Amino acid sequence: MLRFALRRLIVALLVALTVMVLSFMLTRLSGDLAISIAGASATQADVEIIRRAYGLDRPLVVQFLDWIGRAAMGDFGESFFFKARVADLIAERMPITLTLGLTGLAIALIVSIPLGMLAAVRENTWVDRLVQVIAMFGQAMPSFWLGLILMITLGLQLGWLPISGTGSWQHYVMPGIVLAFSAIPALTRLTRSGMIQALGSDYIRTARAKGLSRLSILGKHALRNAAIPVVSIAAVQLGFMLGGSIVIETVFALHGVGFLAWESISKNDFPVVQAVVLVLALIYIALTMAADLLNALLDPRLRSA
Amino acid sequence: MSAPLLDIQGLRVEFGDTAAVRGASFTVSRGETHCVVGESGCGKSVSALAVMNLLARGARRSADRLVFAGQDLLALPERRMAELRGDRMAMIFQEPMTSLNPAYTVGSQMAEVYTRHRGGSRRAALDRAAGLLAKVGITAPGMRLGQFPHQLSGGLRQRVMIAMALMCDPELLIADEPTTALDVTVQAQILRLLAELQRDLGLAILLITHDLGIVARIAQRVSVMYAGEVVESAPTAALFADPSHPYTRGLLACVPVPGKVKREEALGSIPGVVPRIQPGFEGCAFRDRCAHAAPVCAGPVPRQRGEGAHEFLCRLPPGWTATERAA
Amino acid sequence: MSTATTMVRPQETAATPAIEVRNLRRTFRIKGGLLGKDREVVAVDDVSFSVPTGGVLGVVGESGCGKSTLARVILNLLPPTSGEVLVEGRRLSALDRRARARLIQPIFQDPFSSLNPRRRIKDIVAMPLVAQGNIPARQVNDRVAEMLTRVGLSAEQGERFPAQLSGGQRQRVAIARALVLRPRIVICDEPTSALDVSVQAQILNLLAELRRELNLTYLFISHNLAVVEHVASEVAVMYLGRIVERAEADALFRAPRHPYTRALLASVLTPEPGLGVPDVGLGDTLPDPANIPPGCRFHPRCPVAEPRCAVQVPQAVATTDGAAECLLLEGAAQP
Amino acid sequence: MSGAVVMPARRRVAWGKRAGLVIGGVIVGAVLLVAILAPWITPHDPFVQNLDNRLSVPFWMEGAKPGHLLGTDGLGRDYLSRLIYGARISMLIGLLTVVTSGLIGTTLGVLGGFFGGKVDDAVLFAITCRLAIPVVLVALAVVGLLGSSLTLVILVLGLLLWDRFAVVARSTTMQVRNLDYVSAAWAAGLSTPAILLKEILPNIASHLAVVATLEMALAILLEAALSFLGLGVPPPLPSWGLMIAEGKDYMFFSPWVIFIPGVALFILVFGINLLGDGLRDLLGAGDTR
Repeated sequence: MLRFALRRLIVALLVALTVMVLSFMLTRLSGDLAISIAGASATQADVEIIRRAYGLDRPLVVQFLDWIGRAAMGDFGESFFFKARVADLIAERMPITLTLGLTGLAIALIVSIPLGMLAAVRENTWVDRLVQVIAMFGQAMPSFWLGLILMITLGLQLGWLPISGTGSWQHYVMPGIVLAFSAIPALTRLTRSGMIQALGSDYIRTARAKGLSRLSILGKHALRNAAIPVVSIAAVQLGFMLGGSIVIETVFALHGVGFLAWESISKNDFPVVQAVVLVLALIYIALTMAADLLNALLDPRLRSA
Repeated sequence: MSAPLLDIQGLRVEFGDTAAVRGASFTVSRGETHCVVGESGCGKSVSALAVMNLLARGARRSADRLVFAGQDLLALPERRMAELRGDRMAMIFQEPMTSLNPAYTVGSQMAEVYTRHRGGSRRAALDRAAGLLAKVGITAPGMRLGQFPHQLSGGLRQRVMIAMALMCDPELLIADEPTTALDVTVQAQILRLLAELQRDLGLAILLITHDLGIVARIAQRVSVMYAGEVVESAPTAALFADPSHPYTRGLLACVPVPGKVKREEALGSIPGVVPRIQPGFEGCAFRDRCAHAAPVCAGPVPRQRGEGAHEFLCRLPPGWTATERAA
Repeated sequence: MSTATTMVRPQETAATPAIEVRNLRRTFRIKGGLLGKDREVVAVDDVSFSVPTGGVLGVVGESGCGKSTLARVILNLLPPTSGEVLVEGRRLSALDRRARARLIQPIFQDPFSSLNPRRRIKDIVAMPLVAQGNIPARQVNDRVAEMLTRVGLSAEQGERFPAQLSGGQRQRVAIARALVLRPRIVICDEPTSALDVSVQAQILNLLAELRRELNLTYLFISHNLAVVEHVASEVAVMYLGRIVERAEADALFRAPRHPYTRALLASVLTPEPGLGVPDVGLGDTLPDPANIPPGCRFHPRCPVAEPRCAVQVPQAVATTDGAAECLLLEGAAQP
Repeated sequence: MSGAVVMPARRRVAWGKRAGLVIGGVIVGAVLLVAILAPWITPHDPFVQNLDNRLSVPFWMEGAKPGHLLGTDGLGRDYLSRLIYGARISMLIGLLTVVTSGLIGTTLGVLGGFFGGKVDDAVLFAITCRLAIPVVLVALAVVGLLGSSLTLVILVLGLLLWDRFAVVARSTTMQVRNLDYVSAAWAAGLSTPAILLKEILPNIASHLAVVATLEMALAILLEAALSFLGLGVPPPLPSWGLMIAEGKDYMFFSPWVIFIPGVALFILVFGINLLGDGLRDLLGAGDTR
């Protein structure tokens, strides 16, 4: 177990390093950062001052090593626009994004697992077909548009939920639903195919030959095996959801990390942008590692192979 | 003669436009091993699953008579049928590698059969499971109970399947190709085990196989299936001494027997391939591949009865083989 | 045979075997899973043999004994860890893929996975000819048609896709593909194991006819001893990567020397009623290629093992028509 | 033996699946046709503003103006014409992105799956890195830094969306590579490129076709999202996402301004997904996600 975890950790560190290089290079794409920071009205002298102030006159490698060294200590530098430490900005906004992501995941799991099971049990009937069409509906729905439609209907016309901002749990319901929509199709299909595979397996035939009740066959023997891939995909989906929260936070004006990123991109605030990219990537890496370990716990074949 | 334990008359199973079993009839008596033998697609496994009511959705089952220990299985609702399965009739399968649930321990899978049918504590069920594991020749049964299927070899898993089938002292054990996936040395061990258990427990075994060698060594009675029908049925010795259906004869000629068939000599073989039979097919299904086929074979085929409960489905009369041997 | 692919062969002496395998060894590293470190598995352990032209060497053994790995190593589908394979005196590893293809061809077990489902039958059979790169299309077509007829398939079946043929017909296609280049050696890896008995007999008969007609040499790998007894002129018994007994076929079946061979033979169930199920006496410990026992590798299962078998490694002992690796024979077989 | 047992009753719903394929094909075909014929079938110039005729309502509402079937937007531009030109953007983005990402992903996946070992380790590492990068964020950042343009959006999405191609190509190649017909091809003396092109690619193509539809749908949705956030296709180009963004200001009073492009987007993506789903069943490609 230890050896396995260690190997995963090393790969994770290498991935993190690569993402760091990429996110660093990303901010250097536009050419001269000093000019973009200084803005269109700045004079040549202003640009030079800024260049020196931010250490942009040094070679790229030095800049990168400097950034990476500080980032490892949790220091992502200072935001140009917010005039605050980037780490503090992210720490302040992260709870909102995490709440949103977990709400979305919870809604997605609550909807998709029963739907997927239902479709599998009724495979190749109109019920199955309907579930698949519903999943495809979710997949085809542009999330930002769905958000706007919900704001008009549930928010404005019916007045059930607040339209934007944070403050109460009600504020997370609509964005949560919208975010869940992005994960429901994949999770439903996965539950369905996992259950169909389990139900068609030899051990389910054995369970039937043993005269077990339908409940025990479905709930105990089939679900346990179908759940194994769902768990790892759920963790990955949470990672994608956090990455995708930028659109939904912007639509609902939720001041989370995604919103922060969007603001920073619009303001050319590159230390914030590269830090957010890195933090989201690290969260994703951590989530996939957690999923691997969880899988090993659920699947005895992985546990002691 | 007392009533047989399992009495199947005119069993039919159809999937869509394929007739998998077409009026198969055979009986299994208490304490007897009855082998159903045939090539893939002949309907032997489907017949076994039909008895257990384990056919896949979409399969249509019907029969003139399907009686187990005096109960009409055709009239039994699935819930009552489930109460019989695993309790009075048990089944083991071909693939021991996939027939056990990978997510649960051997012990928990064995115990649940007992608690489901007989109730009682899990502890008591586990004790019984340990005893049965020992009985099927597994050493250190206590340790095995806590293991997961993937930690066992194929032969051990099949032993676990057998022990699990015996949890509730069934009267009938249906074994569907139980040794096909195993090595020859392990196959011999498993078959010996089945033979022993049958002797000790008075079990009736319905064994499905494609291997005439297994049939010869373990069965008291044999039914040969071809294209969904039982084409020949006889006590084992009688069948091998005087195979009477042309298909049975062809099949036996195909098997290389050490010391019997000369090396450079060709094996006997049956020309052509097994036809796919649709519902409503008339006549003998073997006629296109048969050297003895005649125009009448397209019509209804008579069931010939030879000596000592030796039956076969053919236009040729009982004893026709004697004239062929003379020729 | 007067085709562009027929090559000038080195002077064949009577003593040159069709195929010779020298000290072949193949190991694998397997990942240690969550716990434990990587282990080395010796799948084929110092295997040597030779087969004369026109001979059939049957290789038998249980699953995991390394017989299929042996086939793949001989075909160079897996490079050997050490050792070499010579066909008619020429080292296979020194030949390019085209020359190798002209000498040695495989027939695999599973007629479903051995044919590319997206190609027509005639194209599958033509593939080895096309791969040679210098045979005119006309000639390719002629030879494919000739080969299809020879294995009992019609020209019309040549236009079909594999999914439209039965298992036996597909195996005929595999045979046609293997023989279209007129190779010297054919490695048959369980060629009839996936087939029903009636079809198995057809394929075995076809293989035997073709061997006589084309003067082929077969390496015939199978777990089915009855089949091997029928086709092989010589038999090698493999156990955990080693050939533990090798003998002329009749001798081996009449008087097996190695206890493992005896157990294998005892477990063959011939269709002879009244004999009952034999007791092979092997116990229930199973061979694990990743964990080969010290001394004689068969000793944990051997019904006649002595204490020395657990420590001393047996050497090959010459028997009447071959050799066997068993300590119990070492004392007895002195000249 | 057990093959007969697990035979489900497929016949009954076969037409349902085929209907999906046909409906999806018709939707995608129609949108493609409209996109190609855009200059000839639009009733108005999609870029001409008419501030006297702003937010004219579509035909199903009272007060609709003839000549503007779907009304006009906040700048008085004909909505139907903009919608038709928007189809061009969506299809262009979808197709070109899929070509770019398909080439990258398939090449990586096939090489990793075929050669295994170190090559495969490298490919897996690349896939893991790619998955760790938040797509929307990075795409936004790049467009934000380099300035929005259609080419840039296609390039960025193409360079970001190859992961599923690589994953599927890799796993299917691994499966196929271990089949006996590939061994037979080696033994027959076929060269490595010939084996890749003739024996492996044709047998994984159906899986890749299904992935292509999924990725095309995703690319179209992502472009819309980027444009919606103002960092995708630059105005005044009529991207559906941009139309929704522009309509956002009026949505509480004139919901149809966001309703119309949203529905168009939904129908197109739904059609592509139906097509992919139908293809999956038709080609027997199994579950590729």
